[in-house]
Amino acid sequence: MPQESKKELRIIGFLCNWCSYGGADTAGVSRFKQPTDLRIVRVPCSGRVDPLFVVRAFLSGADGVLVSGCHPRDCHYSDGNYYARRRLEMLKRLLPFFGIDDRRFHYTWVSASEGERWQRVVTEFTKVIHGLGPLKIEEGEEIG
Amino acid sequence: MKVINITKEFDSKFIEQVAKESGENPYLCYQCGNCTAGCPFTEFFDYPVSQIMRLLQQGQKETILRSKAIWLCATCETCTTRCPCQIDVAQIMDTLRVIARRENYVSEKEIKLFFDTFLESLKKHGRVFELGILLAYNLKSGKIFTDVDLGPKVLLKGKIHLLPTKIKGQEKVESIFRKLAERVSGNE
Amino acid sequence: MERIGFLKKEKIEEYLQSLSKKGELYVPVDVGRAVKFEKYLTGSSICLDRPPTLPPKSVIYPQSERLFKFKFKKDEGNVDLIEIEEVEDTKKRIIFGARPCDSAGFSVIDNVFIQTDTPDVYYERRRMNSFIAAKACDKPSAGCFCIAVGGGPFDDSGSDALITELEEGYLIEAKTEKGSLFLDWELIEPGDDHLEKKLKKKEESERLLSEYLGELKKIEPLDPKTESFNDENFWKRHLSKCISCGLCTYLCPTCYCFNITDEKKIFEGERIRSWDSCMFFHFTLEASGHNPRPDKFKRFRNRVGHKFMFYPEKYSQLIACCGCGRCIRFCPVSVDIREVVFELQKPRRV
Amino acid sequence: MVELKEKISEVFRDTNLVICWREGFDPIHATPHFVREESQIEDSIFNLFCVHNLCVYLPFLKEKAGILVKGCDSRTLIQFLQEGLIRREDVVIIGISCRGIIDVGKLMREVLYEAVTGVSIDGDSIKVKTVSREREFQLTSLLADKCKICRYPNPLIYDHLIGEPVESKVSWDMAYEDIREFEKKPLEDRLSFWTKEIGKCIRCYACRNACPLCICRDRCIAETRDPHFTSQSVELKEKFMFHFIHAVHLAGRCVECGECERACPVGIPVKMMKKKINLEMKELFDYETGINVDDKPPMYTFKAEEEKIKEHEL
Amino acid sequence: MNNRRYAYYSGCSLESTAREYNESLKEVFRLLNIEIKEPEDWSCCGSSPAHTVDPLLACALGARNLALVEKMGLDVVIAPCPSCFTVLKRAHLKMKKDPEVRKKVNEVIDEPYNLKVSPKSALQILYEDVPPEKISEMVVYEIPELKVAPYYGCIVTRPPEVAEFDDAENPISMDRILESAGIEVCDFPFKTECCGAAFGIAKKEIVNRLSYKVIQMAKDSGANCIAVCCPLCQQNLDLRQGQINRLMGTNFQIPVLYFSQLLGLVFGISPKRLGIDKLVVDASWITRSMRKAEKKVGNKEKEPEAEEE
Amino acid sequence: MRVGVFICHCGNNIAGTVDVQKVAEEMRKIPGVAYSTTYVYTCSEPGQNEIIEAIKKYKLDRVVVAACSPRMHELTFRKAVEKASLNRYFLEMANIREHISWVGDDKELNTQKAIDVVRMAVAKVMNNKPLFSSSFKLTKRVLVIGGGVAGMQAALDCADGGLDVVLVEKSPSIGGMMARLDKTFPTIDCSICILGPKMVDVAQNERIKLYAYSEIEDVKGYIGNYEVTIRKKATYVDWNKCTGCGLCMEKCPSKNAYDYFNFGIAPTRAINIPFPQAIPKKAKIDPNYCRYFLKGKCGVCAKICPTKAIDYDMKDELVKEDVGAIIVATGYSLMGVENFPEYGGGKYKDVITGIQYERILNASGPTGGHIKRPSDGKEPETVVFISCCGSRDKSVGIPYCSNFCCMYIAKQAILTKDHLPKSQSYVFYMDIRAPGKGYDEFTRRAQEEYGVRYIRGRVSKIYPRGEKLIVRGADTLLGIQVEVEADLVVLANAVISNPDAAKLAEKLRISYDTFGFYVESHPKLRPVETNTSGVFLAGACQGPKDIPASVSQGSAAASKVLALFSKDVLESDPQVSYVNPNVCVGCMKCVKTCPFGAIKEEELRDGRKVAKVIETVCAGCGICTSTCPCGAIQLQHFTDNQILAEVYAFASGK
Repeated sequence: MPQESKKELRIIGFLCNWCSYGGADTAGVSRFKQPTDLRIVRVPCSGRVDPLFVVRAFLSGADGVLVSGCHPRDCHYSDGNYYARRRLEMLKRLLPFFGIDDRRFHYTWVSASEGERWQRVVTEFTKVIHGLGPLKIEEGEEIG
Repeated sequence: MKVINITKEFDSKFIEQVAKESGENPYLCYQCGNCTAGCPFTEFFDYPVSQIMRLLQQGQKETILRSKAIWLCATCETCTTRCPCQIDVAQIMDTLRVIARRENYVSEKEIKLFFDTFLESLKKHGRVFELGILLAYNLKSGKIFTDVDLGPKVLLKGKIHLLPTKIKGQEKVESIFRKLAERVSGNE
Repeated sequence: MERIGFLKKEKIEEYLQSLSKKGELYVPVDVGRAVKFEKYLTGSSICLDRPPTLPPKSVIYPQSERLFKFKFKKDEGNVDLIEIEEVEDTKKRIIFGARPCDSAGFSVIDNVFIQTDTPDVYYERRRMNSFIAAKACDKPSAGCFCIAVGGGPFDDSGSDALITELEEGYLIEAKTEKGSLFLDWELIEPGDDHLEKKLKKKEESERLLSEYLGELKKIEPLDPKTESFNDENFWKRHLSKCISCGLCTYLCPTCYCFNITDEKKIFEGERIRSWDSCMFFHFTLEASGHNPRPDKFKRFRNRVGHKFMFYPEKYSQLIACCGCGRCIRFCPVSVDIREVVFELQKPRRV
Repeated sequence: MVELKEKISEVFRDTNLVICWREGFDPIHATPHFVREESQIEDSIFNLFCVHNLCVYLPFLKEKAGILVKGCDSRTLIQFLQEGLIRREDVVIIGISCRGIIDVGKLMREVLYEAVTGVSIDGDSIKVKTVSREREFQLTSLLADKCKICRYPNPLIYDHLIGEPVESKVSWDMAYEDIREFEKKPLEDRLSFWTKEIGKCIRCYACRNACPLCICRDRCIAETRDPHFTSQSVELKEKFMFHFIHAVHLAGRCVECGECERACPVGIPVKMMKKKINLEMKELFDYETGINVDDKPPMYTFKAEEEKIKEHEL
Repeated sequence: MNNRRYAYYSGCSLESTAREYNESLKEVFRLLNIEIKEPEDWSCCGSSPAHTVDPLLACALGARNLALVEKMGLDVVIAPCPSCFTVLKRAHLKMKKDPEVRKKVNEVIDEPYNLKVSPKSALQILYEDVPPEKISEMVVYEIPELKVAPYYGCIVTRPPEVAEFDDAENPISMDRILESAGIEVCDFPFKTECCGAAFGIAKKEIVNRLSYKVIQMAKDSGANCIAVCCPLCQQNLDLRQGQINRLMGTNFQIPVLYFSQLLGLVFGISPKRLGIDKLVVDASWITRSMRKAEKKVGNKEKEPEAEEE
Repeated sequence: MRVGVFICHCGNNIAGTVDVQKVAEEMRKIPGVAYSTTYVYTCSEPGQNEIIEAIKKYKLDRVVVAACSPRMHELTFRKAVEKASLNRYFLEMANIREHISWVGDDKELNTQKAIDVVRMAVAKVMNNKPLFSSSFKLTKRVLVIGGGVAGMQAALDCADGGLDVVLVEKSPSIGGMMARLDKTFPTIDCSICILGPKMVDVAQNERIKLYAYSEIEDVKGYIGNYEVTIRKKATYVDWNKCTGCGLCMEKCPSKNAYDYFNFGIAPTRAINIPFPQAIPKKAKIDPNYCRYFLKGKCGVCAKICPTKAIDYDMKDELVKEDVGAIIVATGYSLMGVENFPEYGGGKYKDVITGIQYERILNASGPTGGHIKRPSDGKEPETVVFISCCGSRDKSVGIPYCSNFCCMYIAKQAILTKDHLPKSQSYVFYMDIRAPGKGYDEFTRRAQEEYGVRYIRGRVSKIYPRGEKLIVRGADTLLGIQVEVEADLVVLANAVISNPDAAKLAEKLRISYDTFGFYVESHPKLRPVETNTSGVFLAGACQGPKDIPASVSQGSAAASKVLALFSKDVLESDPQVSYVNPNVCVGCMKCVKTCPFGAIKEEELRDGRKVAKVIETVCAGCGICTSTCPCGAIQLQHFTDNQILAEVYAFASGK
């Protein structure tokens, strides 16, 4: 995974405990090399990911946000990812309306056994974010 | 029987090429033999279809492209329909034929000749002139008497035109041939 | 010490440019669907023909300001330390084009933040370094009632200078020592000749306003014994429609309530002071979860009480309202504070 | 007007509370009117200045009430019923077929905020008398933007109906043309547009409190520290956060009554964000808010197979 | 779906060796009120030779004709010849699936094709768009002696991803159509076995051996006639039946008719117009054994009764 | 707050590519971090002791362990901090091995990443609250769904362990698939001879309450406290009166009813007892064939029944049972023969499935154990077996192996030879899968001793020629097409899940895979548990399985239940949602979205309606928390502020 420069961008990932966090573990156990930009937050279920976490991450300085859960039908809690899918899809379509490139936000499904897929997701997503560069939401003239 | 060094004589590029051009993944084949079992042409083949697939997995380009089987396939789709791995086997055979033609491996000259004659006619008239094809084929193949027994039957029944129909759009058809030829020479 | 000058209309641009060199100059600018005080930039089009949507309060008393920054450190012995970095704002600010009511609003806040034993340094520093030139009002706007609370369209309290827009230019009168900042320019001509026109204008303006107000002409501080004030039904009757947003307080030139929060990050943080509104539930929410003013009626009563009863009680009968009318003009459901106070003052129905 | 008052009286006898309008502090401002006594009925009005969506008062109102709704407002009631925020038996609905209302903000700007002392409407024109002069406008030029693209001029749910049905020729596409136009702008322009607009926000929360669907009201997470989604600082990012909270919480719920935008003192086009989401809700789930009581708000349900949500490739 | 208009791509064979297919089909369509219109200036689809040379060529030859249909403003094109049908359908699907192919093909053909046409076989139209009752209503003759082996050939229903019609292994559309027309159909296991296709000229022996199997199976299944829907099948089974007899030492005399010819006969169209006389294996006994059909009154109400023990 | 941070080297696993000293140093700078150190193997006993000692020595009140995945050792360290008298939820782990040291080569970048990730864990732990589990009572009864061999085994083991068992069987008799088999491989034991006694045990066991011909209607509740509604389907025969004499079946005039037990290989009567050894041995009317139901008259059975047990007006009945655990043993189905048109499935009577052949071989089957082909009753001379019919066939959507076909084909081929010594069997196969004990020897015996001819290749088509069926296939080892003239063809058709598997799974709230098989908690380590606590799996409902595997699982599931019930109270996981009633606005959106029905509406004293979580039902997914607009309902240990703390900590690293 050659990285063009050591300059990292800020990428945060919300991973469900049962599938994707496990998938990332599997990737680790299998030593599937990945770029280092991503920082992972463990949540019980992708359904726990409030779209506002994603927004907050962007507004706090993230250049990319990744959410990953169990594949549809495989949710540990049976329905969590179904809700996540709707809400995150809504957000993905809303972000560009505000001028935030929707490629900066990616949500996907990775199962606990899909170490290779996790590697691919991280590598590709990091590549996308590096392609887009840092996210700038700049203050206008401040009063007072 | 010849011993094949499956390490050295493994043409992985060929496999990739076939996979790319056919859009099919040859590695999906697990050699159940259903294609061979159903193929109406197996008895005429030098290698049954399943073995062509196996040869392909083993990267045996020469053997495949020299085989008669790839020319004798009539694209009847039995193999494709029955493949449990959902491989479009007929498509792979087609691709192999295209590659063989491109790389000048032709083990069944008559079949190639017939195809060429057919397309020549199509290019010339825009539609196919069957009598012309038959005559031209017979001339070129040297088998002057192919199907002469049938000729009178057809002619008497008035089922075949004595003269070609040429359509207005013939040049347009010809231009398709030309543009595609240019693509190839233009190394597209 | 009163000085009078005159500025020709065509010179205004040049004038503002020179003024902006003396300090941070704030002028009312039309930002599309609202008029707002913004930092003057060359080419900014100043908007004096209608009252600003937002008062210039935020120039001196910002909506949120950093009081200080703090940094977490550790000493040798791994003991947590906090390092504080004070903020000292000594910038000179000039406000041009406030309305008389806006300037009067500062006087209300001054009482609380400056005229006290423990002045608020942040406000005081800013206020002392600010220069305010108010533009007198020709005509009343929707909801205006300054004269009812002791102000007027040409009132100069709280302003350093008063500007009257005349046909050919602006008459500028310095009202304080600081006011001379607005006159000490070559562009300014002597203005005494225009005084008469100004007085006529003033008369006309006051007439229009009092006509507009009709019987609402005078509002007195509320008597602490006002009966309706403690009558829940009174508030229900008049305020059922209130939606309890903070628009009235945030647009008010005299509201000064604030909240202080520490925004902490891992290694550093800041203490910020930001406007708060008595209309908000969280304003009085106690840590226990109890809230003495849980509903909008109690909150609105507090707002009226504060402006017309508690504040006058404390500050020699001065009403904490400058009558700018913004809370009426922009209230999404047209709550009319004048009407409420007026009703309170009426003898109680039996 | 007679019909209006008759209907209100009729409903009042049943409910003891009718929420309607009366004239406000000047002729161009109507104000919500809670009729709790027979005598108050006389003050009730309906005119071009009855802009408010009175439904905002309904959820958590602890008493049975009659309410007046225009076509657009009526969608709010359907949305409430969908979400179980009111009970149908607790409201008596007087629906009003509406030809549009006036954008009072626009009118005030036209007359430079001068105090208005009288208005008279004659056909398509309106005469506005201010303290210093009189001006005449074409009604259409003062019509609220939302009325120009109104698809539901007639109430969708009611117990009593006032007025003749009004026909709307507005199609879905016409109603959302503004959003599609805006989306044609490059990404950077969109960001700078919102930077400027949201930059104006003073976080007075008038948009939120005027919104009938913002049911958290006092408990809004834009003000809390637990959860601490946003601070009270006026930094742009915090303002953005508030508007995201507002928009995201209304996803699939906003009925586009436009109260948020009308309430905003600094003129932020708050409704645009919600319209954008509604557009997506239609596209993704073929769902339109406040139309059918039996629908489910799409963010609170799901399908195992979503026809329209495709997996995203990287 | 009645009286709707379809584009009709007859293809080269139907202009010559299979003209009786063309003529009989048009007659049947006319009687069933199916309006068809031929695209002007259509060209050959390239058949199998094209795709063995260059897949793009095959696609382009098909797409050119689809573009012509598109220009006519029609959304369905009937391709009676299975070979033409397959080429057109494959061209359509390929271009739909792969934008790259679409771009390349549209570059070489004169008018771009925008994916608005669905190619269908004649069988599909008669099976899906014509209610069976309507076929039954048209019947005026019955042929009691006739027992038909319905022979579909290899590609009209295969592979299923391309044909998107009927069952790939055991198709029933032709069976049902013929049955609705009162024609007895036998249980024929070789419905989709290959007859040798286009190798007729180049590899005569192969074709003769494969076709022999098909005819033999028809005979074994009790059929005295074979119904086909493909010019190549017809040619291989009919024209070459003599060759087969010589090669295999058999004595087949089984007429091979297009299913449309059979429909035409029971619909009362003159055998001449249906080109029965153009068949190589004599089929005159069929016309001879035709007799006026008894109109079954109210046969719609008569549901086959549940089997009683 | 005094946080202790412990960075693990994991030998060289972490320390090799992460500068652990630097990470520890950086953590030391964080306010609130009172202690930060590294250790070679933190999970080892001395490593854990190190933590315990440090907690005491430095008066730590929160602990962060930066090591491997919390999925690996969270519990280990929770227990360790608990030993030092800290609440176990005051521990957070930062995963710097699987997510960092093992996936990145650049030490500098890895170290930076580790610093960020540990800082995020520190931020979170500072927001952690102590959580305590509460305990609840349980009903020590178990429900077993499915009376096949796995279910029976589970039921009997539970009963032996002293539990009361409710056994629900869908069909009129228990016994399942095994009851239909003739012999079992590789021992050629008589299937019903070994199963029969077990069935009788079930019937006679006083602790087992059997509901035959019944289905699960609804499941409510949670581990320890399930309330199950069972639908007893109408049999139209009063089973209290029916003695199973079989007179009705003899006299029933409707003789063409579909025989479910025999997979339709021969017809049965509209009123029937499925097979002689049925338990319960009671008659049942199939209203789809009964003349009384179809035509309104007949009544022969009612007239003839000596105990007057026939009741044409019988209706389905719903009964409720309280149980504390559920064992699902619903077994499997088989792909129908009509799915193989190229083999003439459904068209040619002599093309049958393996289970149908089993019934033909079986002495209690319709042919009395004589091999007669269905079309004309003749004894076949040539029998062809085709393996993998549908299995391992992606084109029909079944990529998996059906597990036991290879074996039963060999068995049936051997039995065929036993029955008809003159016969010849052929087996078309792709691979022979015989990994069990004595299995491979068995398939070899079929070939070596019984002369079964195995052909490596698939069959492409079957068509009739005269009375014979021509089976055309390939011998891929020779690379040729082959044909067999067969009298009978037996298809080893694919094992599929039950058609109603998904419906039941949804009632039980357990997961199922794309093929409808139930998903276990962990394929290796928790093979009979599901993700819903208190629900266990046994047998082929989890995937194709042979008898020994099903029986083992039945016993395994029973032992899980017995272990569960060995406690008198259960502890609930405190990582559940909690509603702050002061904040809740009562919109009840959480109630609507909770997948577990764990939230209900509650009225407070002041009349306000708010949501309330039923702790024992809540599974801790947090959907409610992300649904709640005002943040009133918070999933403990994953509250908004805990997650936001991580986001803010992430943001503060530059």
